[in-house]
Amino acid sequence: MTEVPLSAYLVLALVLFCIGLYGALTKRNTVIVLISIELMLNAANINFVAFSRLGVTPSITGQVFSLFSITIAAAEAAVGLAILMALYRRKKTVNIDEMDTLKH
Amino acid sequence: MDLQTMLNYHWEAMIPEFIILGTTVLLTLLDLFWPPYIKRRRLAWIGLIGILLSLLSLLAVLPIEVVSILDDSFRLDSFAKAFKMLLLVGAAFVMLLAESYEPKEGMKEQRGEFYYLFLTALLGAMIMTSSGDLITLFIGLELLSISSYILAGIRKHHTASNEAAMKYVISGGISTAITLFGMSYLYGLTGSTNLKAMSIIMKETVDTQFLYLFGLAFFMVLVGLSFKIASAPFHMWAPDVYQGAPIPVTAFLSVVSKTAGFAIILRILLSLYREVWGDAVGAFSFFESNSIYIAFLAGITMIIGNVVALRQRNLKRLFAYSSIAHAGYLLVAFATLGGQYFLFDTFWFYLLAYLFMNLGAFAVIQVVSGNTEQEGIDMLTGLYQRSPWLAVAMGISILSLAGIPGTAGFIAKVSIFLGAFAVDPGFYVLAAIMAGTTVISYIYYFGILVQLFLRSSIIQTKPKVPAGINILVAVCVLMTILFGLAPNIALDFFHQHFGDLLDF
Amino acid sequence: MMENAWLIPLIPLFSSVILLIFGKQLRESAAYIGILAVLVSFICSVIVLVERIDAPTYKQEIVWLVTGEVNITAGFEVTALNTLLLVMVSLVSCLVQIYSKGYMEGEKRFSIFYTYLGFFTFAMLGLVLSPNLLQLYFFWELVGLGSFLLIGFYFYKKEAKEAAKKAFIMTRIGDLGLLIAIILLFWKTGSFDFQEIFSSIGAGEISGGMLTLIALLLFAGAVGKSGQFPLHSWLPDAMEGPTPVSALIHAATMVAAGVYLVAVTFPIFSASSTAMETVAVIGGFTAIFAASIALVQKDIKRILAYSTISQLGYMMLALGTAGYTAGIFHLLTHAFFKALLFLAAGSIIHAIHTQDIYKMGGLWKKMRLTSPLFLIGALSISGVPLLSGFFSKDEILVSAWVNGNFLLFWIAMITAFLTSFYVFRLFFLIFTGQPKTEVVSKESPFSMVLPMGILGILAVCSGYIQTPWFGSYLGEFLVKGNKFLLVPAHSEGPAWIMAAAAVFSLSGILLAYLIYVKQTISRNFLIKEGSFINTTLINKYFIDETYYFTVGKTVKGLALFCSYIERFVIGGFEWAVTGTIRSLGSAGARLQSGQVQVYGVAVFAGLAVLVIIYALTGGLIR
Amino acid sequence: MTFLLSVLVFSPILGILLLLLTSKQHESNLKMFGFIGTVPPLLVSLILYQYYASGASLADFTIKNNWIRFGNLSQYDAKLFTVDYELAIDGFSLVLVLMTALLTSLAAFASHSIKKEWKGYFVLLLFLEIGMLGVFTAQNLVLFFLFFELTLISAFFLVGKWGFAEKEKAAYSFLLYNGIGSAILLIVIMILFARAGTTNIQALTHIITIGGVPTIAPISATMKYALLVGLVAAFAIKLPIFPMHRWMVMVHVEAPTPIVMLHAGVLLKIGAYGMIRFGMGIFPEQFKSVAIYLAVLGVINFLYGAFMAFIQTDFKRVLAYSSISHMGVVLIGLGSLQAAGVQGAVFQVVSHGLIAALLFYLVGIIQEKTDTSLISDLGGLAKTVPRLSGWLLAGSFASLGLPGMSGFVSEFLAFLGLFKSEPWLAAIGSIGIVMTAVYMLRAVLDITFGKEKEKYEHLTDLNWLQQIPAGILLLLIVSIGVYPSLLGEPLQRTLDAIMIGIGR
Repeated sequence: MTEVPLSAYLVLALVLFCIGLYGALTKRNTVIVLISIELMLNAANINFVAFSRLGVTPSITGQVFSLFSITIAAAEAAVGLAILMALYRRKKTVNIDEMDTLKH
Repeated sequence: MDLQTMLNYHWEAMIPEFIILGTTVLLTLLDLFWPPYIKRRRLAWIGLIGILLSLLSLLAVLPIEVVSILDDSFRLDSFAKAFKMLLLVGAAFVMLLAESYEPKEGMKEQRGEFYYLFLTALLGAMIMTSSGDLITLFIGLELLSISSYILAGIRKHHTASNEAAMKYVISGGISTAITLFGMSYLYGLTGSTNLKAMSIIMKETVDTQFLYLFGLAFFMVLVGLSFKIASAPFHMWAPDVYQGAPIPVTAFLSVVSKTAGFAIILRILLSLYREVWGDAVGAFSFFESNSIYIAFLAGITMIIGNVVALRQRNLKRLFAYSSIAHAGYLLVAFATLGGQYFLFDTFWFYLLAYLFMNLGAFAVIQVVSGNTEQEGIDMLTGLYQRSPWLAVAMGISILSLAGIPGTAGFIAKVSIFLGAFAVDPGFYVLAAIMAGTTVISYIYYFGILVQLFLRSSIIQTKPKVPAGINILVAVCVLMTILFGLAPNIALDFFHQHFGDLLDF
Repeated sequence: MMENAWLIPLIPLFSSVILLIFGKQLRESAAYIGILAVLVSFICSVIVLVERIDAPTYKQEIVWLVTGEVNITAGFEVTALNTLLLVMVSLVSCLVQIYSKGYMEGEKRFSIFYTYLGFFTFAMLGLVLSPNLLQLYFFWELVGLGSFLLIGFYFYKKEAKEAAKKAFIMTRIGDLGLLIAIILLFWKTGSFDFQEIFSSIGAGEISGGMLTLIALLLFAGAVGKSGQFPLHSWLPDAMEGPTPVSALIHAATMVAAGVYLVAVTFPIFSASSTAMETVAVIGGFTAIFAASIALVQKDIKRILAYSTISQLGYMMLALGTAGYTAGIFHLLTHAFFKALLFLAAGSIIHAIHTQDIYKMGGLWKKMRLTSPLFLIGALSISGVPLLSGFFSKDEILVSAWVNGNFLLFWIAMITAFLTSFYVFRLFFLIFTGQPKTEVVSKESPFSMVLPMGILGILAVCSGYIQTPWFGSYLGEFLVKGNKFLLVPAHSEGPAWIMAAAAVFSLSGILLAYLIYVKQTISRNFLIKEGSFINTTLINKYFIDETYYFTVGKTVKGLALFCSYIERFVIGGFEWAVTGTIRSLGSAGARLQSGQVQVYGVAVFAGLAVLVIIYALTGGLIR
Repeated sequence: MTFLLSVLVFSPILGILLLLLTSKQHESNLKMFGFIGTVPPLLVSLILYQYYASGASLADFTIKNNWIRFGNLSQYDAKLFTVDYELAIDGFSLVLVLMTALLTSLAAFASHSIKKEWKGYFVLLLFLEIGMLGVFTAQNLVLFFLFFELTLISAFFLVGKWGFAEKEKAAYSFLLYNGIGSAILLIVIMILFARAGTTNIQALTHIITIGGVPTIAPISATMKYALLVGLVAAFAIKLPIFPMHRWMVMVHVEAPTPIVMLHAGVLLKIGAYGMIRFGMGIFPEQFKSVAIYLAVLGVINFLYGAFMAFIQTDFKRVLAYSSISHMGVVLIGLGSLQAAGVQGAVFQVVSHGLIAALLFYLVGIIQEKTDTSLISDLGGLAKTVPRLSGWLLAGSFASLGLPGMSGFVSEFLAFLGLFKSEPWLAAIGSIGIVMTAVYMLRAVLDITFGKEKEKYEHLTDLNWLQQIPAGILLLLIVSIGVYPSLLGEPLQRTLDAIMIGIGR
């Protein structure tokens, strides 16, 4: 079977990153925003894995890196959600555009 | 690798980190097992002791040569030592602040974690300063970030605090993603995450295609990390978070976290890009040909920071903008690379000065606002009558922030200017912007001074000053003046123990 | 004594300082100190004069200031001209101070008055002794200060205030010319010293045009001080000061300083025919111009003031027509008889407390001593033969004639006629006819009469130092040994001039007699009441008004213009800058909308911009 | 002997300590100590003058210690990027120091009119004195700048707290205008420092004029011009030169009169001092080519100030604009490039210092007695307060340049110079000489002469104590006016040096 070229992965990652960014910047629901951020991080992970297999000088480090970043992403998400919970208790909403008491 | 090699490593080089880690664990356990009637404040003292111990141990390890553990995933070089020192001192002060911090609803809710989260964040920061591997750097970064997310939202039942934390998480997440994405490209282009190895590969690259991609990666990483130092246009989270977070956290963000941010930027970008070709034939270095971008960022950062600060009535928000402005000044040093003579000492001294003057100011703010929620500038009105000592201390810190001669802030600015002009052609426009915005900054800094000294207040209640804060303020003011009048105490120390950071 | 001549000015200064400090305690007895001091310096000056008669010029200097390579010096010089004026000034000043003892009796600020007098005398004597132009200017201004202070002595009177201000400023306009002339001379000749300047002019180091310019600027100074047209209008107003002051400053000494200046820098003028012309013309014009105004005024002191202006015009005319001796001669005689007239007028005012001649009359019987003395003065000024005025005026007429300037000559003649007319108009209105005021006026005290007496004597016989019959001692004395002075000691003219002059003046007196005593001729014989000419004369040719509407308005306008620049241009600029910064700030604050996603957009935008620019430029821009 | 200058500059600290030890209620004590604090510098400066008069060389007093070292270039050159603590004094400085010490004492004496917070007031006053003395003795630009800013800050507070109605506004415009000035100055200093590696005046003069010394980065010819223009601009704001003069008018109107005495007397002179010392001293060649513009500006100042003063209704404003006008004379003198002109400028610096101090001292008393300085409200004062009016008259005559007073000498010399180099310009400018008389007499006569206002019948005249300051000042004014060599002697050497510098 023929190898999928590196460029394909990179494009995929880039697309994924952009989708994530788009979601993070447009969605009203904070949960979805957090998920979109996960998407962006995962896009990076795809890069790492792809590079570690098909990069200029393939090495295992990339996969290690991606493992770490997955964990970190999880932790970040957890913290994010926890904070969202606290906020939800006070404001009874998860709409991100209603969090604007601090401004100017 | 086998156990033997593991044991052969110079673990003593990591003692400061270990101490912090140990303290953290200890605090966690104490927090867990202490009966509720014991005040959790004491944890702060223990934490402080831990920090001081690790500071001592750092001084102890100062003389030893460069140590690299686990193939550079931890390295203790002069750079690391220098910045760790700043971080530890800053953290110690912040801990003092935290100890006497008393929000309206009291500290019942957030018990111990308030104190030891500072330590975890500190640990992350320290890792950021002393690692030669992207992975560990990234982990350190995230450790710092995540801890500070929680710290920002530590006041569960305070809307502003929650909101601040939420905003912090989201914008932090985005920038993390960008950073990571950039790193992934760096890895892809070099096939390694070890900075040394990467830089060797990069400096040998002559293929313009690759150079081009290096550039893209550079910007991604820069932008992602600029989030930490809150430089425009990646600063917008800062005012909100600073305003919403509890004062000690704000102080922490504006001093420790910012220092760490600069540390990691220098660490990654300098060690990778210093010798990369800036054009097809290698006539210019990468920084020579791209400093214009950093200069641009620095320029708008200074302008936005100072100009928008004019509009602020909330002190914490005001200081957010002022710290943005200061990030801008430091970026000038980064853009000019300190005119090749004054790079690291400029950064180091500036951050040192900034640490003292900023923390001094925050301490006073915290004391004066007490457990009332008011944070407006007017709360300082006529402080001179109520408590001359605090007023003078605040005044000196402000003057230093404004960069008036005789204070550390001035010397710091001078060395930035030196960097900007020592090269040919000098960065005249950038320097002009810096000078101009400094003058603009006089307006709001002296606005505070006017409140402190020139106006007289209605309320005559003397703010009660805890011993810890008194010490803190005293030290800060003393240092601000001392380093203003005899900066070589600090500079010589730097040059003796860290040299020109050639082992960087 | 000559080597100690510098003491002469300092003694009055010393007295005035004493009076300034201890005046309060001394009160009326302050007069004695003042008088004593000036008496001493009078005696000294007489001694100096006597010594000088058969001794060369004496000069002594010290370094005043070193600028660059040049040493600016200060010192004193005893020349023929100096000594004469020393004597004249100190004498008149002494007499006036004696006079004032009586005149100022009961004045609260008596000692201050003597302080000022002392200071003025010091300044005037210093002026006279100056060996170089800078020092001359130095005292020139101090004299102005003295005059300012004394005019404004009754400071609570609005008129006095205005008059003082006007006097100082108008003279300062002239002084500016003098200052510039001095500076130009310095750069051309490298010195302020008279001798050196003259010698380098003699060597023809200065181009003709420049020389003329300098001479004219010098003359501007003289015009200001001597109240020549067009800077004359301060002098009549200066009459707001106490009458003794008018006698001392505005008749005898300070106003003569202008003439003195021209005389002392005569070599400069004589080197430029244009300058000489100008001096002569201005002098002649002023003479007739002022005389014509004097015809219709009704304030006794103002009439005398205009007559002073006119007489000074005479002197200028003399100098302008190379009548060096004539000018100085008239300066001396005029000092005596005009001082006399003023003092007499003063004693009249002292007696009946009014200055309006139409409110006077019939005083001849009441004031037995003042009246004849006034008459002497009047005769002398109108040039009745054998009195001092006659000789000096004749000298001037001759020099004008010899100079071949016939127009000016006839102007002078007519002026002589007008002079005698207005003086005797004054005389008759005051002393003859019926008393119009019911004030029982008595003769003035001895302290006032004595000085008048002395002056009277001088007014009669001071003329004989320079006469066509007994020889021209004055001229000889002045010209002898002065190598820069290329003028004859005495200019010979046709004898008929003397006769004609006498006729003119006598006919003037006769006309006045007919109009104001006999009243055979109506007062409207010459000029009808309310006719154009009459109003013009009464309003002094509307000179002040003209100045107000031209110079005054211009200055005001310029000032307003400046203030508009200040408020709108500069202020506007400030406003713009601060406004821009402020609006930038608010814009930035508005961007900070509190929407975290906006922040995200900002981050992304920032990244995008950087990357795109980088991409487009290929990362290879510098 | 070298310690003497340090003693001179820092001796006010004694007074500061004394004040800090007294409680802030003891009005009389504080006032006394405040005055006493200004005595030591006066004594020291008199001692210095004594040494000078007895023929000792002022160079013996030069003091020079290592202070700051930037960067770590000791391996190249130990003196590189060092700033020494170096004070020295020459005739010019000596005169200004004497004037400063004297005026400060008089100002402290005149400060009995201060109503509140005497402690802070006098402390700041003494700090101001340290600053002023330092400015005139500093031998390198950084040190100069330090003292310069010290004056700025203390003056800001003195104006802002103890001034009249619009004090804060005045303080702000003072701060911002001077802030811009000092920003420009700082940039110039920094460029010189960064390029030449030193800020010592002699060293810089050597580098700029003779050259041949290797510099860190080249200093091109155009840059020299730019630097000079920057210097001139910076000091022009201080002087002030039209159109940057508005702040100065505000300060003169709003500041407490003792401070205005110092401000008009000394602080404005710093501008002139800087222009002469640094402008002409370091950049003689370049200065020659911009001189003509300075002369034009000077004439504009001279006339503009005069015309503005002519239509002011407030006597303080009249004096403020007359200061502007008289500062024009300084420029006229400098612009002439003639020995006489420069000498005139220097004379004017001293002379106007004394005259302005005298006049503002008297205005202060008038305002104290009548609560107004509006010309229209005053009038006929000579009747009730003859002594006061007498001094005022004397002062105004001094200011309109009456011979026998110092003002005449300086104006004469300045114009003497300008008539040599630019006759037409001088001719235009000389109109101002008449205008000076016009506006001065208008203002002063309207105040003193004329009908007295009945509301002032009860005014009390000056007592002998109040006359002392006026007496001292007038004595100096007159003695300089009568025998200018008093001043000419000490200044001669400095002037010669300058003239040699500009090759005349």
